[in-house]
Amino acid sequence: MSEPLLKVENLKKYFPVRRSLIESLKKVPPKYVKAVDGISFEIARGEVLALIGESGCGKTTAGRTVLRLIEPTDGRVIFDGTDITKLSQEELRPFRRRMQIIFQDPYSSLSPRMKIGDAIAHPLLVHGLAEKEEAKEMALKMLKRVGLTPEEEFYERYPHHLSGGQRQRVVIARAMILKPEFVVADEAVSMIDVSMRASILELLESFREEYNLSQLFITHDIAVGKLIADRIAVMYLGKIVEIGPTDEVLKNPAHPYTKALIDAVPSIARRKKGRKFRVKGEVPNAVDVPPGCRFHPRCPFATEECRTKEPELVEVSHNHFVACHHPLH
Amino acid sequence: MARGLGRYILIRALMIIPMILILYTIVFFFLRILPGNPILAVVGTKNIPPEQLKHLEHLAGLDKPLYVQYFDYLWKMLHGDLGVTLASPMGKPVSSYIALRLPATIELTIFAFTVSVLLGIATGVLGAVKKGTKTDTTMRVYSIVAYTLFIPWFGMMLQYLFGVKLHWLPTSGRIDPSITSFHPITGLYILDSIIQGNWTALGSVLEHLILPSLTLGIVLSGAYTRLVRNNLVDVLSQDFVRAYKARGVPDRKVLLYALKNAFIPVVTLMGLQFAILLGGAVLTETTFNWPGMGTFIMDRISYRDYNSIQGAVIVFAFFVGVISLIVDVIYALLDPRVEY
Amino acid sequence: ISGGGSSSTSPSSTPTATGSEKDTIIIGVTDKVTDLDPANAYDFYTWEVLNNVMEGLVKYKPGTLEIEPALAESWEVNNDSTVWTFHLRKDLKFDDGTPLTAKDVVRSINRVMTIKGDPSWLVTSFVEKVEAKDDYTVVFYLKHPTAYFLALLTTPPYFPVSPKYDNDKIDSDATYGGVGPYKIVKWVRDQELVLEANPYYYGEKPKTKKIIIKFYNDASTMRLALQNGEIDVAWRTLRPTDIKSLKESGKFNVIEVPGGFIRYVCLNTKIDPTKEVKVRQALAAAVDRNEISKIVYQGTVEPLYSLIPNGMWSHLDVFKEKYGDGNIELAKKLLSEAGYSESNPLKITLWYTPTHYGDTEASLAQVLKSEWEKTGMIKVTIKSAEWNTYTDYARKGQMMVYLLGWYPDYLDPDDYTTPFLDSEANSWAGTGYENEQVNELLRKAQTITDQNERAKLYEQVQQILAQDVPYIPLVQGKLFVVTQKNVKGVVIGPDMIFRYSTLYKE
Amino acid sequence: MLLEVRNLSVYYYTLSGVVKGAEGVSFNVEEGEWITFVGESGSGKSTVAHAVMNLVPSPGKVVSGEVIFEGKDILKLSKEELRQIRGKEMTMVFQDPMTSLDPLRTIGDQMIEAMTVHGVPEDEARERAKELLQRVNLPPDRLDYYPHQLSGGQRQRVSIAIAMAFRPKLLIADEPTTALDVIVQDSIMDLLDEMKAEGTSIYFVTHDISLAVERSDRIAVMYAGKLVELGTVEQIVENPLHPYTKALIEAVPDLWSERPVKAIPGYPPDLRNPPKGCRFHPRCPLAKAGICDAEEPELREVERYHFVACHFPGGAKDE
Amino acid sequence: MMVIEGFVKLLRERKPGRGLFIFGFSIVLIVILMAIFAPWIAPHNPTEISADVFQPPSWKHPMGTNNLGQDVFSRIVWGSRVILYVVAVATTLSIAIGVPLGLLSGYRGGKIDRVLSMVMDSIYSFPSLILAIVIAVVLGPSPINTAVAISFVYVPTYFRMVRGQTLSLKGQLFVEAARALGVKDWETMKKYILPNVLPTVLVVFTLSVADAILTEAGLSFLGLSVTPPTPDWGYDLRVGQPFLLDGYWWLAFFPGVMIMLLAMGFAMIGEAINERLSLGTR
Ligand SMILES: Nc1ncnc2c1ncn2[C@@H]1O[C@H](COP(=O)(O)OP(=O)(O)OP(=O)(O)O)[C@@H](O)[C@H]1O
Ligand SMILES: Nc1ncnc2c1ncn2[C@@H]1O[C@H](COP(=O)(O)OP(=O)(O)OP(=O)(O)O)[C@@H](O)[C@H]1O
Ligand SMILES: [Mg+2]
Ligand SMILES: [Mg+2]
Repeated sequence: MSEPLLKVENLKKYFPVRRSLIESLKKVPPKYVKAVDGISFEIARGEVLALIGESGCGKTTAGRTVLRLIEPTDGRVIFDGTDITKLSQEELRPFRRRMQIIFQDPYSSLSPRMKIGDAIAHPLLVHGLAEKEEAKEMALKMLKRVGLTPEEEFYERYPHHLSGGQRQRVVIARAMILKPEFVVADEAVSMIDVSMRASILELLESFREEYNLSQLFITHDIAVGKLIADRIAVMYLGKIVEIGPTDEVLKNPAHPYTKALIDAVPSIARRKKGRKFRVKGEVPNAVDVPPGCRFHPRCPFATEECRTKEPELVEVSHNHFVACHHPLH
Repeated sequence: MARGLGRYILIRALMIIPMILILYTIVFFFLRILPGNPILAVVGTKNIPPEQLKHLEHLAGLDKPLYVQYFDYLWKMLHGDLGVTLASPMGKPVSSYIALRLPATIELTIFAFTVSVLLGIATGVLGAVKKGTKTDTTMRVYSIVAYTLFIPWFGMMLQYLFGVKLHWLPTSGRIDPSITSFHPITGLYILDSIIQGNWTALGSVLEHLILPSLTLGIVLSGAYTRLVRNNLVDVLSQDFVRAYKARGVPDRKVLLYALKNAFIPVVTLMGLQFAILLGGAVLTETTFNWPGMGTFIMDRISYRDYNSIQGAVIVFAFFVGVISLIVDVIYALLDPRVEY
Repeated sequence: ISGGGSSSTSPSSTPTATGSEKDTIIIGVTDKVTDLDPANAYDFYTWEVLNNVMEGLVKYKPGTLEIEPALAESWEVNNDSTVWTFHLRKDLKFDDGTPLTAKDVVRSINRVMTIKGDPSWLVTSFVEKVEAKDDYTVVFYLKHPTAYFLALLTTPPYFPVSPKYDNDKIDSDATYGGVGPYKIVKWVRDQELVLEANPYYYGEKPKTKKIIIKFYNDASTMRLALQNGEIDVAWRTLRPTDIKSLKESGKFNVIEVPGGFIRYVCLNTKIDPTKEVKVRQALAAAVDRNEISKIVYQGTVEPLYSLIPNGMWSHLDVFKEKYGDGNIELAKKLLSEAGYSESNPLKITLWYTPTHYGDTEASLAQVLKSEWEKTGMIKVTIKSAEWNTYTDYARKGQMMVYLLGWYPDYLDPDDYTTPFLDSEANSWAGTGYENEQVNELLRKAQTITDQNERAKLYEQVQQILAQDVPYIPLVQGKLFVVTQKNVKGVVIGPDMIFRYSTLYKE
Repeated sequence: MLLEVRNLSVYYYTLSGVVKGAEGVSFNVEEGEWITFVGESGSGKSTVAHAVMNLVPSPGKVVSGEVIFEGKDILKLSKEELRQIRGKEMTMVFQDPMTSLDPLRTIGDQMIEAMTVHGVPEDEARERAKELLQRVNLPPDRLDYYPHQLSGGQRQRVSIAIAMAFRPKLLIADEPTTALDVIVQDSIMDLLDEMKAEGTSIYFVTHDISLAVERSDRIAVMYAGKLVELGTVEQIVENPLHPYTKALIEAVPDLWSERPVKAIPGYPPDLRNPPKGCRFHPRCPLAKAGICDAEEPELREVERYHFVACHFPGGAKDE
Repeated sequence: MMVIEGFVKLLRERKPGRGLFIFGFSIVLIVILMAIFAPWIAPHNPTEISADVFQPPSWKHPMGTNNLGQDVFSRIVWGSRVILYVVAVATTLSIAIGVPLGLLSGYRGGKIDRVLSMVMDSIYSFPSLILAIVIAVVLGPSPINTAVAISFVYVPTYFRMVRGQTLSLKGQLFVEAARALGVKDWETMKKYILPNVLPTVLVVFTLSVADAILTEAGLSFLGLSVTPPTPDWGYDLRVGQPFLLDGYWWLAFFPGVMIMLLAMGFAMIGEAINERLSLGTR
């Protein structure tokens, strides 16, 4: 890998927990939801990194912080050599064109009162890439490109006339019309019906080829990650616990959590289930993060060390890193 | 838990203060936009020597600059003093007047409130349970009609029917004046007559309350009808209702639980409705000659008795604040999801 | 408590049956008692209440304008009528049994002068000082000769009050009273006032032991209460139509009494276009008082053609003589002379105040507008303002044509002329009227005691008034008391004060 | 045979038209078996499940069919008879753990009530509620908690605990894990497995066919309100006869298989106005004009236990 | 445009709310037409005083005459102008102030939001009629002043609604998407948030118009709205009410009924739109 397109270094996002008036008067120290607690990764041009983890582990927050849709608490995001965490909103605007986001919920990511076509054309106008007529032309082309035909008809429709799958196509079209270099896809298919997921993934894949698009693909469904990603990063409670090439991570998970996650995924192929690797309990809340290795309360292999010392990411095989005192191999 | 609730109440109570300040400020400056003052309102067309007028204005403190008047009153207010009346008569503590009038309004509004809530719930539940039928339509029409009833008109119709035509009910006042054995203590006549064990008085008081509280109550019930119906329809379609049924819980109980859920947004409405109720009370009091705060404000406005009006507004604001505090607390108690 | 058919338990079906017992009479009023302290009370109804619980040194003989002894048995006056000496009765007691002496009279008058309340000018403008010669002799030294001092003495600021009143502070809710046929036993502001016969009263005992006054906010609720049998007497102030239809129903006694309350239009003599006397005269000519009385007041008032009310000595129908009534032709003529025409109409703004004079005020304004506009040469815009703003506008002379009314303070032609026409006394009215000749005539009339001579002077003043027209008199109020059929003994004098002691139930 | 559903049709009379939520659905559930219904969103899985409980939400109505549970037609029982059966003999767990518990009452109240309404004395019910909570791996002090104080997985456990109270003959679980994470999902599935082991028949609904495959005995595939294929897990997975079933299997990414994922073309039909003939024909690669768009295929048994509703079961490979 | 389209849809589609809508809309339309064509509809001069006082309804005077002999029907017809004028000005004012403030407050948040919200909440939670009375008394009786008094008490209604909606829309993904696309703040407010707030503004508008009608009537009933002889329903009701006791019911009856019908008309439209909107989301 040469110079990566995106480089995230020790990114943190803490949300203050709302305190009552009395508490703040009493100067009770503020508490934080450590949604993202120091993550680092790189994405090369044209590469897809899947960010995987259970609900609430901080995936979405990570994605939003990378794009500075929310301000990071700490850390750096270097996009194409520029540290965008230091830019003002005005300076950031040109970067907005180059980095895009696709949200999980196609129902709320389109304004109900805006025509599909206008929603797609608007970004062009915002960045001054086209005049009204031209923008409309381009939007129509894009509609056709994402398979919403007849495009003239779709241009005039409002989102509530469309099914979830169709809406997600519109959302993708809106992001792609700016020809971005990098996109965060936050659970882009999880709210879409099974029968239609594959086609949305195909569509994204086609853009990846066309634009040499890099993606941070956020998902809780490892199977989807496997399908689309070059590399996988597994998050647990705001931290990346394992990161590496997709096949390597899935075949040889080094972190007990990754292993448990993989084993819990139902599969047709693996129907004759062998012994599953299980962990106990549930994810603790992100306010009172357990000390040491944050997974230790649920880990069957936890030792004293795990309870006190936080593990660092270490390379267990080529490009495969894990943060565990007792990796599985 | 209890401590948490106490704290919650305290904080909510503190929030009443800015509200009072804001309303005081608005009213203070509005009142003084136009010429004329309480002294003139009293002496009116009388041929009073100018020196004496000046003297009277000085007595009332009206010769001081506006901002001084503003802060003087504010200062007093912070000490729980609502000032003295400026006219007709002059120099009586405003609070003594309000103490005389407020209980009447409280009694009226509490009854009207009860009427509106009971009627609203009954009609709303009926509409929701019979959703989509004629009954439902009837209840919805009821809700709109009730909502748009014009209080003076409706009140007059009731007076005409039950008073003039049928002679069933008295049309004005709070109690039959010939009952001389009754002596107000708290000003809440129902309470007073019960304390004194004066059942004749109690009967008369209740009789006098019927028409005004029905008028106001019916008008305000429309909003509840609508809200209860819509909420209950929503709640009845929720999974937990079906889950109850799937567990074999009898329908009556399920309806009760659903109603409790549907009631939560209704509770939040109550605080607001109470304010509207107080507004409606002005018209109701005028129509039924009810010696409450509404008629008091109208009286005092015609004298432009600044202090009395300010005092009344502050008391109203306080009253509304307390009601919404109570509502919030009820809400918090009803809904375990509220954190305090 | 409930006598037959008490309304508290079963409101009976006949409206004439009343809820109260025989020795109790309930009177409904829409007025308010503002201030029970005579040093500060300055409105008509409060004066009525005070007149029932207090008395002055002299009083009007019931139903007449004649003054008779009250607390004072007799009196003398010096030649230039500046020193008045009164001899008190010796059997006077306040309602708690404390005897009343000359000291109490002096204290009460001094109290009014110290407190400087609203009506205190009725004392301070006239009285230099007052002294008690002995326990039963009081002497007033006046600032200037005052012919009508006895009339002044009938007003509440001159009433001796109980020693319980604070000597230098207004005591607005004081119920101590003075020496009168009744005493106050219960007072709930704006709700009710209960009077009971004063056991220590020197005079005749009231016929009804207990009087309850019930206060209403508006006439229709009071009328309903009357029809519903909740009250025995509906007193001030029913609406004209209420009176008419209650009378027509035949179910009630409707007693009609002439009153000294007058209504008039004020014309600003300082601003255009009413500065022009022809304009004022034209307006006076076009007014049709009979129409006003009929449409606006349902015949419950009488037309008035002078500021001095009908029936008072010296009264002349000057406006009738000079302009007639609804004399459109004359008005047109005067307007043309003033340079107005149909194509160049006179534009005036007519002001009224919506509540102070009752609901009929708006109708009055509308009828006036339509009468003036009948000339075809006048365009009237109606405006209104709340009472206190209105009086401020008036005092500042900011209104052009506006409606006012006058309740007399004392019954003398002086009270109907000086405050209006004397340029040093009429600033409250805002007409800006000034006429030296009138000033002189009025001042002269104040000092001489001979009524015939005074009458001549007032007649002269009235002629000038009709010529200059700073005011257009409209109507004079009548008083109406409506009672249940079984209520008798309503007596109201020209002073318009209802004394409850003669009331009784059959 | 525990449950027999015959020719069940449920219509929703909505403002914009009649939605044929389920049409002519017939199947049985045997004692102690686990049957899973799969299908896309809107295919009528929940509709049928609700009808079995006789709990079709308004404006839905069962327009025809019978639901015979232990010899009694559930749809014809009186309210009281139905109430006796519900919760005791057959019970249901709903999809969204967030909304299927009354937010205003404690877990304990709701659990205990579920037992007392069937005649269990209050204190005994309390004891049993504690035991039940332990069985679903929740500490007994959770009895005093309100639903919002529990996580989604915990709430779903509570629902299951309530369902376990009487060892019902039939448990209908309508997508009980859809809102949950995989690890939690797994533990919930384990609980259902336990219930099955105790003799309860599990009627499971999911849109994720891979989840169906792992634990069920039989799978029923629904499409657009119709039951299109029904068979044992082996039959469905190894030899899917309906093109839709096949497509469905191929559309799901699988962690343990290298086969490519294939999208199903087109969109599911509008059930107010379903396509004529076979409802799948507009999306079907094998559809034959004149047959598939004209005639509605019947559900027939093509091999033992294996039913399919297709004109060309298994595909007309030869043509 | 969208509003008109919506109205046409409400009229055409057979869905719940249609009956309500048609009924309400007809009432409002009739009153509006009455106001526009008052000179042609009214048979008499509404301010003309005549000796024919208290005439019961007849062919000559369809609603009788009042205490001044004015034709009640003509006064009703002309009176529609005043009430519509007052309410129109009042609502326009309060929308013009409340909506932008609400947008700003909700979108920006922070200190402005806290201060504005506190002021607005205070006014909002106070009995509006009482506040309106105080203001109306101070400003003096004239339609425009009444409109100002009424608008003052309705600003918070719009403010709160718009603010609340803005807050919840702000949390919606499409607003975040707009940010991600680099759309400027004010444009986000204008193009993404405002259009989504408008339908609710419409509902609040129709409902608060109904309310404003009653408030106007209440104020003029208390004599605080117009000066005679201007025909005005609330004022005419006040004038006519005492005559009810004399059996002259038509003086108070017709103005009272008109006030309530007009309020009802708007309330029904509001209810219908509201129902349709909530159908859309369900
Ligand atoms: N704006 C916010 N304010 C406070 N806390 C937040 C905020 N956004 C997210 N959180 C908290 O941060 C944590 C991580 O949330 P995030 O949405 O990033 O998780 P996620 O992995 O995307 O979960 P999901 O799979 O449910 O989308 C959660 O505990 C969440 O409650
Ligand atoms: N209450 C209802 N009112 C109107 N139509 C309904 C209602 N419930 C379901 N439907 C319609 O009936 C059809 C079948 O719905 P059903 O809920 O049974 O599907 P499902 O397979 O359970 O889908 P999902 O996977 O989304 O839960 C769908 O077209 C749906 O739109
Ligand atoms: Mg997320
Ligand atoms: Mg479902």
